[in-house]
Amino acid sequence: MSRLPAGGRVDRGTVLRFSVDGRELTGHPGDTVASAMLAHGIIEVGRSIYRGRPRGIMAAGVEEPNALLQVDGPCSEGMLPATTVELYDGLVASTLSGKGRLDPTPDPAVYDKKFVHTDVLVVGGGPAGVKAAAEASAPGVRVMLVDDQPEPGGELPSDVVVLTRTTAIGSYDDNYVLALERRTDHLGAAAPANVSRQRLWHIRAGRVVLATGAHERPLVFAGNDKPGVMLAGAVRTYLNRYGVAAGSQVVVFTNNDSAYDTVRDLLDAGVEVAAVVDARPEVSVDVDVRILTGSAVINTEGEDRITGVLVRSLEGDAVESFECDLLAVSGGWSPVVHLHSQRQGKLRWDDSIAAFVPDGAVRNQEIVGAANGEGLWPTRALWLVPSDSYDTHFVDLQRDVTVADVWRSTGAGMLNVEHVKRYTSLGTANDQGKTSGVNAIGVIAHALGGSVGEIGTTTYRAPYTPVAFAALAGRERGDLFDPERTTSIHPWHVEHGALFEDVGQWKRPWYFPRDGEDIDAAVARECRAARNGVAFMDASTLGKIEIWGADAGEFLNRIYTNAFKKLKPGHARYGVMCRPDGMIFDDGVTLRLDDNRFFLTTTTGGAAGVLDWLEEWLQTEWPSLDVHCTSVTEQWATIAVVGPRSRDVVSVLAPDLDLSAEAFPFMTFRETTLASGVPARICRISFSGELAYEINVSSWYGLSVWEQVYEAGLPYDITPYGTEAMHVLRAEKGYIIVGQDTDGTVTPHDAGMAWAVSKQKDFVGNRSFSRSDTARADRKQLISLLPTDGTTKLPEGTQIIARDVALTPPVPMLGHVTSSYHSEALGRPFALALVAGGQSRIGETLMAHVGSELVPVQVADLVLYDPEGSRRDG
Amino acid sequence: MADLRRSPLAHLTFPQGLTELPFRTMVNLRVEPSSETAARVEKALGTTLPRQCGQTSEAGSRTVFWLGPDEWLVLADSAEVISELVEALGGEPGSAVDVSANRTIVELSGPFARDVLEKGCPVDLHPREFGPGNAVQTTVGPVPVLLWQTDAETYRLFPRSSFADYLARWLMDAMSEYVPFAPQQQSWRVSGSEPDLGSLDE
Amino acid sequence: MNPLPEHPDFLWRNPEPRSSYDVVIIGAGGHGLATAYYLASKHGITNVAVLEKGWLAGGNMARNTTIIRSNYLWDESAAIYEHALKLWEGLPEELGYDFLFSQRGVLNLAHTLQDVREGMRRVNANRLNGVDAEWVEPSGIAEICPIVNLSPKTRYPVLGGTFQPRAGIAKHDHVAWALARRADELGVDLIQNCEVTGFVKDGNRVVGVETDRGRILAGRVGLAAAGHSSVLAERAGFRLPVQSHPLQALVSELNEQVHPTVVMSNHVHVYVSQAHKGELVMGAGVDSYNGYGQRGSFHVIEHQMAAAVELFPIFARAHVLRTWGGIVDVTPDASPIIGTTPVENLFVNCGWGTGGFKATPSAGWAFAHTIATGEPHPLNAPFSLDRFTTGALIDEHGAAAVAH
Amino acid sequence: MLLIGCPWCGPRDETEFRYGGQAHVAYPETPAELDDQQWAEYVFYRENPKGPFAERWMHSAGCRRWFNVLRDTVSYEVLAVYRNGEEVSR
Repeated sequence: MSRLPAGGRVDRGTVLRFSVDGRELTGHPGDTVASAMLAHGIIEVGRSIYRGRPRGIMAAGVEEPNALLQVDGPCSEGMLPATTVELYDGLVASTLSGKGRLDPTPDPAVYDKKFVHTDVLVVGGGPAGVKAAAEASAPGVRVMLVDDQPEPGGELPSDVVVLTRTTAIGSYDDNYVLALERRTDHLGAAAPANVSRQRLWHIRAGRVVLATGAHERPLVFAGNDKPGVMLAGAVRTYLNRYGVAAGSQVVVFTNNDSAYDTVRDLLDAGVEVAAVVDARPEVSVDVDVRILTGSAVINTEGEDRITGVLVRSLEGDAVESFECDLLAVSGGWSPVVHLHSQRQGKLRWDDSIAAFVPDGAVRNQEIVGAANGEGLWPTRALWLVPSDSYDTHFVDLQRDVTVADVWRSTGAGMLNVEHVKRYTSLGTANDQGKTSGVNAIGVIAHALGGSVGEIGTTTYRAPYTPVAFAALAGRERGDLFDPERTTSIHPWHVEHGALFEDVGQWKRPWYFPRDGEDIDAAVARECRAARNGVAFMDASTLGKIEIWGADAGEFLNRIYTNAFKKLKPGHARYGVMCRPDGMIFDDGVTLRLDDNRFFLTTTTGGAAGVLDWLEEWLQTEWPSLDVHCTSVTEQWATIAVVGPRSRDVVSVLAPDLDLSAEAFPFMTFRETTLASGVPARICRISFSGELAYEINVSSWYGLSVWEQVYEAGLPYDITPYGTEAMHVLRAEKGYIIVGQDTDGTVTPHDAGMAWAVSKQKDFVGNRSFSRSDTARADRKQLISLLPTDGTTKLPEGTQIIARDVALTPPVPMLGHVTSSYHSEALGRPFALALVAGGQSRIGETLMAHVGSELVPVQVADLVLYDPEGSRRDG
Repeated sequence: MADLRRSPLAHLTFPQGLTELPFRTMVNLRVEPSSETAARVEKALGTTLPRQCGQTSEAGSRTVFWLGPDEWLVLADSAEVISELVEALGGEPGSAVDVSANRTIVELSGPFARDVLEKGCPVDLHPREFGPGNAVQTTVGPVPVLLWQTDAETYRLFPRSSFADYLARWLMDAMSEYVPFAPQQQSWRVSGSEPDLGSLDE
Repeated sequence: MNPLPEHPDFLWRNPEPRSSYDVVIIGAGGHGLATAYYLASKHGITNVAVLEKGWLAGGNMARNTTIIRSNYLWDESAAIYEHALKLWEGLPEELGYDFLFSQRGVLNLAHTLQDVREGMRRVNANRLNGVDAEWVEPSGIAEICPIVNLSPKTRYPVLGGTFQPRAGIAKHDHVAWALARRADELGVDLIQNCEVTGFVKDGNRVVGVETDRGRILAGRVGLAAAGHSSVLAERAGFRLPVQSHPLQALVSELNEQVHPTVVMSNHVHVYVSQAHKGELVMGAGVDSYNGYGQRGSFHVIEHQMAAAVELFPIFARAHVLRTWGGIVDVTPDASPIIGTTPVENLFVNCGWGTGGFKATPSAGWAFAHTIATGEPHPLNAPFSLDRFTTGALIDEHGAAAVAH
Repeated sequence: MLLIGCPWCGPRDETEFRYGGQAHVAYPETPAELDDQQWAEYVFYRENPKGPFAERWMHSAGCRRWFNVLRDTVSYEVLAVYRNGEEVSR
């Protein structure tokens, strides 16, 4: 058991140093950790997860159940089969017992993705795959081949795109195949920076050819889990690919002819083969080794590695023992049908090769070679070797599941393989039952008396092999996790120390603290500026839609609860829109630019949804309306200039405009050119109740005009303000924030906006208002609350209850606080709340449940500040 | 007045192969393609309105992109085109809306350009399917864009201005295996600052 | 050693269906089994068959992410889910089966000021409804779950969260088997591989079902078929306002324990716990389209993984081992329908969307009451089909925009 | 990842589209004349078949047009795609 003097596809001229479990070892390029360990005669790996039994390397590929590694590195990675980890210089690993360790060190690696299209995708670079790719190759035809090995198993035409070290992990609808490429894992410290460690390929293929081969199954007998029991095909792979003899004295146990190829290759390599134990009564092969037909290995000897096997005729009693340090087993082969099954491809049981094989391919796919059962060997099914005890007949080595465990489940009443899987956890380990699945079905069939085909398999689930979370996250990590949308004025906000609030994907200034200020102090100052002097805010994030067409007014009439058809050009109107269920969906101010043009604004978070909503109605319900919508959200920068001195500021900026209340009244707008030469649309709109102007300019000029406003406002100590102050100012006026003061259960009437609901026309949602529950008078309605102590600021989300209600759960709740602030203007805290029957409770005292305290609150009219609206004209 | 403008990516330092083409005129045009109005529009533009997804047409410095069956984006060097289009519509059904500042243009150029885009664009960019003169609306990473190929190794991406910073950073990150770039010194991103949450804890 | 308790040696008989029963339940998922168990144990109705077209508890019961919590916003929801949680707390003993009910708490993260408002609102409502709930600052989150990324530099920093200490997880399959075993012991026939193909009706009254194993008469019939509810309702001659969507979930390989609780984030769109054996169990939102295929689209998984790595950097090199999909029946208000139907003696329990597992005991409890008495219990009365006509919805969308 | 043939832009990945549920549910011409049950049918009740289903999709990342898809809800196979106002042809 060692590296053979010659042979294999490893680069013997280069020595790589590595360590496993602290043992310093060497290997060569082309080795896996497993092959290099075997070259040192090391077969034993971590003990089994639950029973602590010694276990050894069993396979040579992804199906390995035992040899799992934790590999050190900049970020350690666990649960990697040693049979798939390519050796690199300096590799440090430890073996695991079926359970990995997550490394808290941030993963520094890059992961990326690639989206490609191909006419033909061949999965698998063995002989069948290479042949299929070569046959598909033709001028103008795009052919791709993916294979999980470092090199494909044959020559391919140069126009075939070949991805090596790439495993097709999932197959999805319409020939969408996901494949993971390991780009630098095999390079160790030599991996170049900036190149992704792993890449997830998204491949859309016209035709998929599955050439995924077959996995060999072990045999199930007492002590079949000890180190030294290895799949016969793996023994052969180690010989031929790696030039490694996995043992020095070998017994082969098989039920099919494939193992004799291993026997021949072992003999050719000069390795002693003590005997072949063949479960079949008759065998016709020509090898110079003693063959015990109709026989089985009934047990293994040795502790940490097998030292011999006991063999008995399946018919008789005579037991013979053989010394060996390696038992090569072959229980038949299972086509790798995972990708076929993931697409709901059917399987059928083929008794002659004792395997589930594809029953026809799915649409636009074909299955070739061993994956289709082709070239697999006639096999005498031997699901278990009879014994007195089945406690060490292992079916699933990684989960320590034995025949005894399986039969306990069937004895409990379980007839379905899915139940058995769940009762025993069979097939759910890191290898996903690649070597154990079919054997388990055989064992179940043995117990229940049915046929393997009738019992059927469990469902094959993606991924075919495990994939790191980060590889699926790809580039969308850290800074690129999700887009941050910013306005043209954003650089100024950053420079001036704004703290930001996430609103949808937008970053909006929340408040602009000055040195030493906390949020309360900053917001109070910002509010005072707006109420007493002048303040300005960046309102560019509002959604904006231009609506053109002769029927635009009619369209808005149908969408908004209030009327727009007769709005005069040059004027603006606030509107509310509802879903068909009558609940508020969005709101905003709409300008009429001319007879056939409107300019609609939406909430910041609602912009995309509203545009989709409008288009949906136009395209699917009212295609005959002459209306066209165009999103212009980022076209315009919007700067709200607010406060009694706002007119002074705007007059400097827009000297051509007559800003008097008479010439430029509330809810109108004017087009003008600013003193700076920038064309602007200035609106008399107020979300604060103060005299206010909203200056709209091309966002190219947004930052510049913002700075112009700032300059012009300096004499008045103009103050930038953020969303928090905006919220205070609007709440003092009883203006709602959709999504904060509403939650999808609030009608315009509930929100105190019955005035905005037209009775003259129909609109989306109107019919819902007359449903019995929606028409109730005691629905939750938006009102103001004034804590009677004049000092308590109610936390938002506080629940409101009636006076004299016992606090024994469940406590009847009347509603909750949606918004709550300290008002500089009122000199006291106040809140908005949705309260049952609120509009008829004005003046009543209720209780707010704050922590474990009850705070008396008086119900008040929604509009607390300047209810007459005298301030908006300045 | 030009010095008063600021483009969405003015704060970035671009690596070789990436640049911003700011301040182009863009008009979002809606008109029924079979109408007389459409014929007037085509006459005004001096070129046809392309009728199929992926197509563009050109007249001088103007390029017309197909956006939808009755929707186009007109790209021009100067703003006259806006009034020309409005005039051509003549008040008939349709619209011609100035969206020049709504998007910006990011140009990605180099032998790696297609490779970089394929890291996040689900559309088939193989030369057999997509080449110079083609343009489609799609996504690159999580960002919606109009994607226009101008020559064998050059693509222009039109993101919404608010997404431009993210898209540019995404592209720089995706380019980094081909073109190393320095960390952005002028970053105005502020995700590092810690908000004062004092008021929430009541 | 295997950390999981041993299963019983015997679980259930596999009887042939009889020609008639007092009650036939359609669907041997968690809800169907719980209904049968409570019919037998609380109402003394034992001449019951539970018909299952596939294998027992093989639908969503076998596919969910096992989260149990009762911190729902609206009074009606809080009542029925809290009733469930109280039943959960007694069930392991009552059923004599350790199904690994672990009250490790559920943390719902808030990432925006609006999340904070909604979280506070829910905590306050929960407390007054007798549901344990607390608001947790980031420092408290660090104590409850040290692996959450609390850096203010993340795209959507964690601003706090709500925590329900009594919430947790249970081993889904074992719950079903525990209920099935007791129902079987009490005389209920659990009949697998028996698909209901139609309803036997006398006028507008249901008197039995047609199955692929023959006609089975029944005094009363309860529909508990989750994703297939609309298909069966249509066969019975009435409509349900539900849509069936794929909901995907996944597990990692086994890893040593790092995650002591359950974390959910509606905003970043992921929820995750670490099961007893060590695998991470995760889910996200439903796929957008209708689907009965028990599978969804891969980009949903990719987004979920991006969210997981963003919230839990330690998961970067955990591995997705297995993904799968279920079929969730979603109503317009994201609340269930439990009650009578337009067809006499036919009762429906459906529309649980993504909340079905956690409600298993109370859904069965209330549905058993409804079937036994012919009238809804006050717990499920608000969840009537009628609410879609009156408008009295129980809109949990705001509180649970993401599946869980 | 479905592949959806936008009738204007051709086959594109599902991620470019928005789902719109059942197709051909017309807004009632005179909502006021419907009783509560009929109105509820329009607002809340949709078909939910297991098998072929006529549904609406919108090419949100592309041409932004709504169109109709006949899709099997079990196999997920797209059986037909047709524009608004067109008949399904399989």
